[in-house]
Amino acid sequence: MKNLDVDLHHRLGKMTLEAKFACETGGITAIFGRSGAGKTSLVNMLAGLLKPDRGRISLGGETLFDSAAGIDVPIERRRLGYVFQEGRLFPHLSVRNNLTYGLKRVPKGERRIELEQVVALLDIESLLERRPQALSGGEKQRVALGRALLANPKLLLMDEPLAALDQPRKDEILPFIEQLRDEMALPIIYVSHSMQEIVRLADTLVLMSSGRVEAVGSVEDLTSRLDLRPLTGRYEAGAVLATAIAGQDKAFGLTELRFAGGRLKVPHLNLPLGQGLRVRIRARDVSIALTPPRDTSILNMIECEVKAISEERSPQVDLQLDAGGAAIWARITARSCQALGLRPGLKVFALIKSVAIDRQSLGRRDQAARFLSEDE
Amino acid sequence: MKNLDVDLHHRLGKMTLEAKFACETGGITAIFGRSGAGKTSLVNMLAGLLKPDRGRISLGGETLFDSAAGIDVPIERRRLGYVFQEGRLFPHLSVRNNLTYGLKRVPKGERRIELEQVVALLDIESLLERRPQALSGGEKQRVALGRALLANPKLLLMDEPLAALDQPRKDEILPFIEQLRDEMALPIIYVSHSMQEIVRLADTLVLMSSGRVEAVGSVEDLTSRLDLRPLTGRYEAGAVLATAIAGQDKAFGLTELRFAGGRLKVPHLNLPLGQGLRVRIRARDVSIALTPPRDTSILNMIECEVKAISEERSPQVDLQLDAGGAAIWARITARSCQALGLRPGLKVFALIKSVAIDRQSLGRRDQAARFLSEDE
Amino acid sequence: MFELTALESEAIRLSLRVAFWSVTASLPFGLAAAWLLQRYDFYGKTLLNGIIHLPLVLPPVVVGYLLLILLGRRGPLGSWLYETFGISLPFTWEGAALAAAVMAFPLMVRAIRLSIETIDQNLETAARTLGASRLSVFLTITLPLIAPGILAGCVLAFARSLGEFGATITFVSNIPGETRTLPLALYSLIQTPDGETGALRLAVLSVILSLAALGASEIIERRLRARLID
Amino acid sequence: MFELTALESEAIRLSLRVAFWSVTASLPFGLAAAWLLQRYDFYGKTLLNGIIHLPLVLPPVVVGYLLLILLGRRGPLGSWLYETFGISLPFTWEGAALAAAVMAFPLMVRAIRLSIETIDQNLETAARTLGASRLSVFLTITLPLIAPGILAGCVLAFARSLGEFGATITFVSNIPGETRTLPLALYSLIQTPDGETGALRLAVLSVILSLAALGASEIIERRLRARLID
Amino acid sequence: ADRPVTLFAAASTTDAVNEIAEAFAAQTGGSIRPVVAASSTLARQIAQGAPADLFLSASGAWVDHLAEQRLIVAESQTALLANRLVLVAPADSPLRLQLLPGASLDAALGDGRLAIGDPAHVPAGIYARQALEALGLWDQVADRLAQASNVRAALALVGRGEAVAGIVYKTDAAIARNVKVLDVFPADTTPPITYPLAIVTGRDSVAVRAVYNFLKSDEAAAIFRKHGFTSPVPES
Ligand SMILES: Nc1ncnc2c1ncn2[C@@H]1O[C@H](COP(=O)(O)OP(=O)(O)OP(=O)(O)O)[C@@H](O)[C@H]1O
Ligand SMILES: Nc1ncnc2c1ncn2[C@@H]1O[C@H](COP(=O)(O)OP(=O)(O)OP(=O)(O)O)[C@@H](O)[C@H]1O
Ligand code: MOO
Ligand SMILES: [Mg+2]
Ligand SMILES: [Mg+2]
Repeated sequence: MKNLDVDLHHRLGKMTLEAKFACETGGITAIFGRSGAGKTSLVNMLAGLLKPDRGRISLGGETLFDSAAGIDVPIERRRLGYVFQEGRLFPHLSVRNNLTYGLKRVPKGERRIELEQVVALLDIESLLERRPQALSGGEKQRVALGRALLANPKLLLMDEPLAALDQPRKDEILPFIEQLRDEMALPIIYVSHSMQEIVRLADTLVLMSSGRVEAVGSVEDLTSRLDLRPLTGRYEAGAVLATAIAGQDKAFGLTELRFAGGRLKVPHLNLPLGQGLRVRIRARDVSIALTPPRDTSILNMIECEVKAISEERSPQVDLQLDAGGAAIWARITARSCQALGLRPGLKVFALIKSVAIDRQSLGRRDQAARFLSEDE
Repeated sequence: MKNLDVDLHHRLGKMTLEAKFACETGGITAIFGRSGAGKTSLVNMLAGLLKPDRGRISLGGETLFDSAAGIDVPIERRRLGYVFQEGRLFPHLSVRNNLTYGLKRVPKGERRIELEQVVALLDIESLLERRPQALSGGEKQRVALGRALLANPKLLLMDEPLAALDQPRKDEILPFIEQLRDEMALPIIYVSHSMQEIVRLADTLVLMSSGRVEAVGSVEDLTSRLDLRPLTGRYEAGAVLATAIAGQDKAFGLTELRFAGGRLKVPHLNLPLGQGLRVRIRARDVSIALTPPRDTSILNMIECEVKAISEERSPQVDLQLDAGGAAIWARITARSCQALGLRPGLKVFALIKSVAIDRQSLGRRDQAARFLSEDE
Repeated sequence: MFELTALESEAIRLSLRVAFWSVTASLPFGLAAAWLLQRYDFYGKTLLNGIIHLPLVLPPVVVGYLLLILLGRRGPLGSWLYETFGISLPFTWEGAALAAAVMAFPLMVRAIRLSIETIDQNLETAARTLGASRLSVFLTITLPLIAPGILAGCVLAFARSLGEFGATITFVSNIPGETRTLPLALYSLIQTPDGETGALRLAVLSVILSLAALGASEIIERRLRARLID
Repeated sequence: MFELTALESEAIRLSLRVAFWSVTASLPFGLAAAWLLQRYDFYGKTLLNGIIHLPLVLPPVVVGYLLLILLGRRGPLGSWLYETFGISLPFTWEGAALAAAVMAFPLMVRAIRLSIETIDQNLETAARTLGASRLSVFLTITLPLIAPGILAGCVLAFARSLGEFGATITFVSNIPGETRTLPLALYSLIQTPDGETGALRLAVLSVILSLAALGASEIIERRLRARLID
Repeated sequence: ADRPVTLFAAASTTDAVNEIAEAFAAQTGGSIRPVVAASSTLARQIAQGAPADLFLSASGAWVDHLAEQRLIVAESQTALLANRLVLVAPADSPLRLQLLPGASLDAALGDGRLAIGDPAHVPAGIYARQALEALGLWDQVADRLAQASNVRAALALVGRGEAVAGIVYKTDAAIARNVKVLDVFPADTTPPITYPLAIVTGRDSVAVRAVYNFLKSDEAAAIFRKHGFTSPVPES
């Protein structure tokens, strides 16, 4: 658990990047923001690639940069792995030598990640003897990822590492990143455009907008905040619930989760009882019923109270529901809202399909082994 | 409506790329496949950047390449715009000059796309005087897109053009691409990892896997085919319905669509009555009920017959439903499947939230103006 | 500062003129040769390369002698030039420029070749997808990208031309006001027992000239690079 | 093929030895100078640049004379070298190599500079994030990437060294078996009225040597490039 | 035998000196190592401590320069060879001219040039200027000169027909097949053209003396004569 403390000012053309925040980088810290918000620039400053006009950066008590004190730890001594947005593979080295470039510089005793492991995971065995020029876009990005990992860094910076990868490949690599975080206790700073990825991976979220850090906090908190909606994105709207494993239904491959507002059935999770788990439920996956419907395939019906109804003039309205203290969001049509006569204070049932809570929506808080049985 | 006829053989390292297919490129033709499948290589051959070992390419009756006849039309005379996977902006030119590079080479009379238009759409006004090096990853990609468009090509090749963009930006650019297709009748070949994007945009789908073209057909057909699931992806599973605008509910901002199996209510679409529209309904968004539930926010209940139930040993099962001849897929838990006693032949109701059918799920078949009113 | 004698200022003017035309006239050929050698494989490429590099390996005096044999009034090329165009190169400053150009040519070609080699051909194909012909790509993409290399080649050639001695004196002789460039004047002085002081002055002048040329090129290069990198 | 006379084969051996050592010994300095000039801004940079380019703008004879004055037994540096290490450079083949190195130095530096300029510094920072020190980045990333430029610089310097005449004859004289390289032998022959045939033979030999050197460099370069590009 | 004796010799004596070296070796078993370059270059090198034992210069000025600095053994300095200046033209030239005061050399040149060694430093050029001045022809041709870096280069210019005429040593003209001698400059138009020979200071030894004496021998004189040199008129 490293404390990251940042207070930076830097001019970039007409824009000024101002980042002042502190957070724990125990797990994965996501940096989210629109294109041009300054994410890459911020990460570059952390890595030492871009020298801020003024400010301070400290990580785990060690000062990496301090313009006032004249401190600027050289890039290579920061030991921060970096997966670049554009790959940056060494053109004159084979894939194998690209991969081992950093590894060779790590003393044998300190190596926690080895070549075979990474090669197997990223499925790049067949590429090892090639030159980077003979790789496809996605292959390059996988090699870049492997290269940074093999440098066994103290902290890993990843700038949209999965953007060039296809969904099945992402699905393979995401658990590995989680594994890094959990088994290797490798803190990661993860830049992404995808709220899905962030919810799945991140514990802490840094929201950026036009060069400023607008908010820093847990993923649950920030994604549930209405005022941050313009930044977190409407389409992605949803709430994150803190839950714990409450039971397993081996026969049907279901797992039961307990949370403040009741119980949720989700596809099987290979986790011990009591294990904490973060679940994101997107507003668009939640329907409302006044009475619990019967004979349907919908397994999860949570009794809630309507807390607020968004006022937006739009065919769709967002409801904020309270389920025993936990916040749930539901997005329904304005027509249904009127038809059902919804109003704050009304008791309703939130209908959530089990299958809507899939691997993409699950994140974790604590350390443990891989938790999802492979479902094909 | 141009006919693309391809029959190519080319060695790429240990892999052989074999592509034999013909399709109409009237609208958007998507090339989908995993990383390293050969998508970029295929597009490079179309554009003339990579010379195939042997084979033929013809577009709209014109032979672009024919190894037997010794034909190889030079790149610049193919007039195919190309948005590269890696941008490839000219480092020595300002953004403005990058943008107008192709435009200047188009005779005034043939210009259908102008600078102001593209600048406004891509929101790059403030970048015009910069050098590409001073752009963020997403900004670069937007400029690359604009540059290719401004060359007013006869056909546009796009290699994962949106991968580096954030969701709001994607949401802005997708309608523009549709507009190109519709208003300018610009055929587009679109390489993408994202089935969401493809469903939204594409009419024709070319599925590639390890260097081979495995299937070519309409997006509806290919995404509904069970045998192609390993290629199209399980998570993305769903069916595409051919529908037409049947009515407007101005008060609630809803539009009613007619299809073979009944009617669907979706968020407002600014389209004339009778207009054809493709709607993708993801299996994970469909629930099943034996009797139509009351007092719920779910507006769409379609009566169907269960046609088939997937046999996969998994907590989730996929149902193939028949709604008056149209195929709908539903993904529910195995437990619900048993609890409801589902079996082929049974009449059930498919429950589909209106909000689940959002802009991401809508594609179009015919030409018309922008059809989605901006919802915020 | 010291004042220039008539001889000195004449030699400087002449040297600058010779070096300027040497570079200017050989640049198109240098560019073409570099392009040919870098981008194409053809029969006799090594030979062409060898011929271009000859002036580097042969003593300048020999090159001057070969020029004289080839381009003198009775030489095969020289007599043709004289009869057809009335051009006679020996004993003229144009001949001096030619000698300087020949000597500097391999340097120019090498520098340009090196920069052609390092440009990203993907950018060129990208330009072609935007409708630019090969020529147009060359002019709008390749040329600006190799500009620093061309500049380096020109500076090298300019400096080499400023210093050219052996081939010049052999081909065009040492004619005051016509072909007596700085190095020739300098050489004369150094060959006389008490010429050291005069020679030193000329050497300093040469150094100043070349420093100025280098300085100018650095400034241009910085601008070019600024355009390219920032 | 024609048979070589003793004089010819001696001159060839000597020329090759001189050119080889000229390049080998100056390479580290050339690399350092190119690096310094390309990557750093410092006070007196233009001056250093000017000094490096001096041998290009001064007539070779003048450079040779300056070397003689500086490094001769009575010269300030020469006497120190002799007294401290017992090294005497004038009139030895080592001196010839030095003269050739000095004359070829600006060519080598320019070529290397040009290639340092074109490498993508992002790759270097990427290497540093992987834990490589500046030195290690230089050795593992920069050096291999500029290898073609270094090679070009070496070839240029080698060829220039093979052809060096003016500075050599002035600094180390024309001593048979010790400093009479190919160009000097060629000069001697040209000075004798009937030497043309012999001179021609030597000229052809020079050309063959340089073609061989160029050919070899092309092959190496192609390999290097193959490693870099495919 | 012993270490070879190094003879620094003016480039214009290359052939003769080589032949003498062979003759010396054949006769005495000793060896001469001839080092040829421009006299000026050799002189400067001797001044910087070059390993020269003997210096055969084409120019008295440089030897005097060395003598002033006591770099040669004064007693050993002697005029070894003599030469004459001649006016030459290409072998096929129709030109005829007699070198008399008031001759119209400029008319003979037409629009062509007169090749001479650079009168600033090439000994032959210096003599040529003195001779032309003595004949009152210098002003006619001062702007019509092609000044070469050494006398051989001037000869080549004439031989190749680049220059209409040239002034070179008689020795050069004698061996060049593509030029013809138009006239010999009268002896009194130049100071005596001699090639001084001297022993370098500190190099005097038995072996060096042997070579020194051999160069002055009749046998050497015969060889020199074969190459067109004459013996200097004994100083009176
Ligand atoms: N050298 C520069 N000069 C001027 N502006 C710059 C420079 N470098 C970056 N910028 C600007 O700073 C802003 C932040 O850039 P940055 O690369 O950090 O964005 P980002 O958040 O990583 O975006 P993306 O998601 O598109 O990669 C952008 O608007 C960019 O145009
Ligand atoms: N020059 C080459 N030599 C050998 N193999 C190559 C070469 N170029 C490409 N390949 C291989 O060909 C395959 C197809 O590459 P291509 O770039 O077309 O893939 P892609 O489908 O575009 O992948 P991505 O989605 O990752 O961009 C890849 O496996 C790649 O490794
Ligand atoms: O023989 Mo000389 O010294 O070249 O005139
Ligand atoms: Mg970025
Ligand atoms: Mg690709």
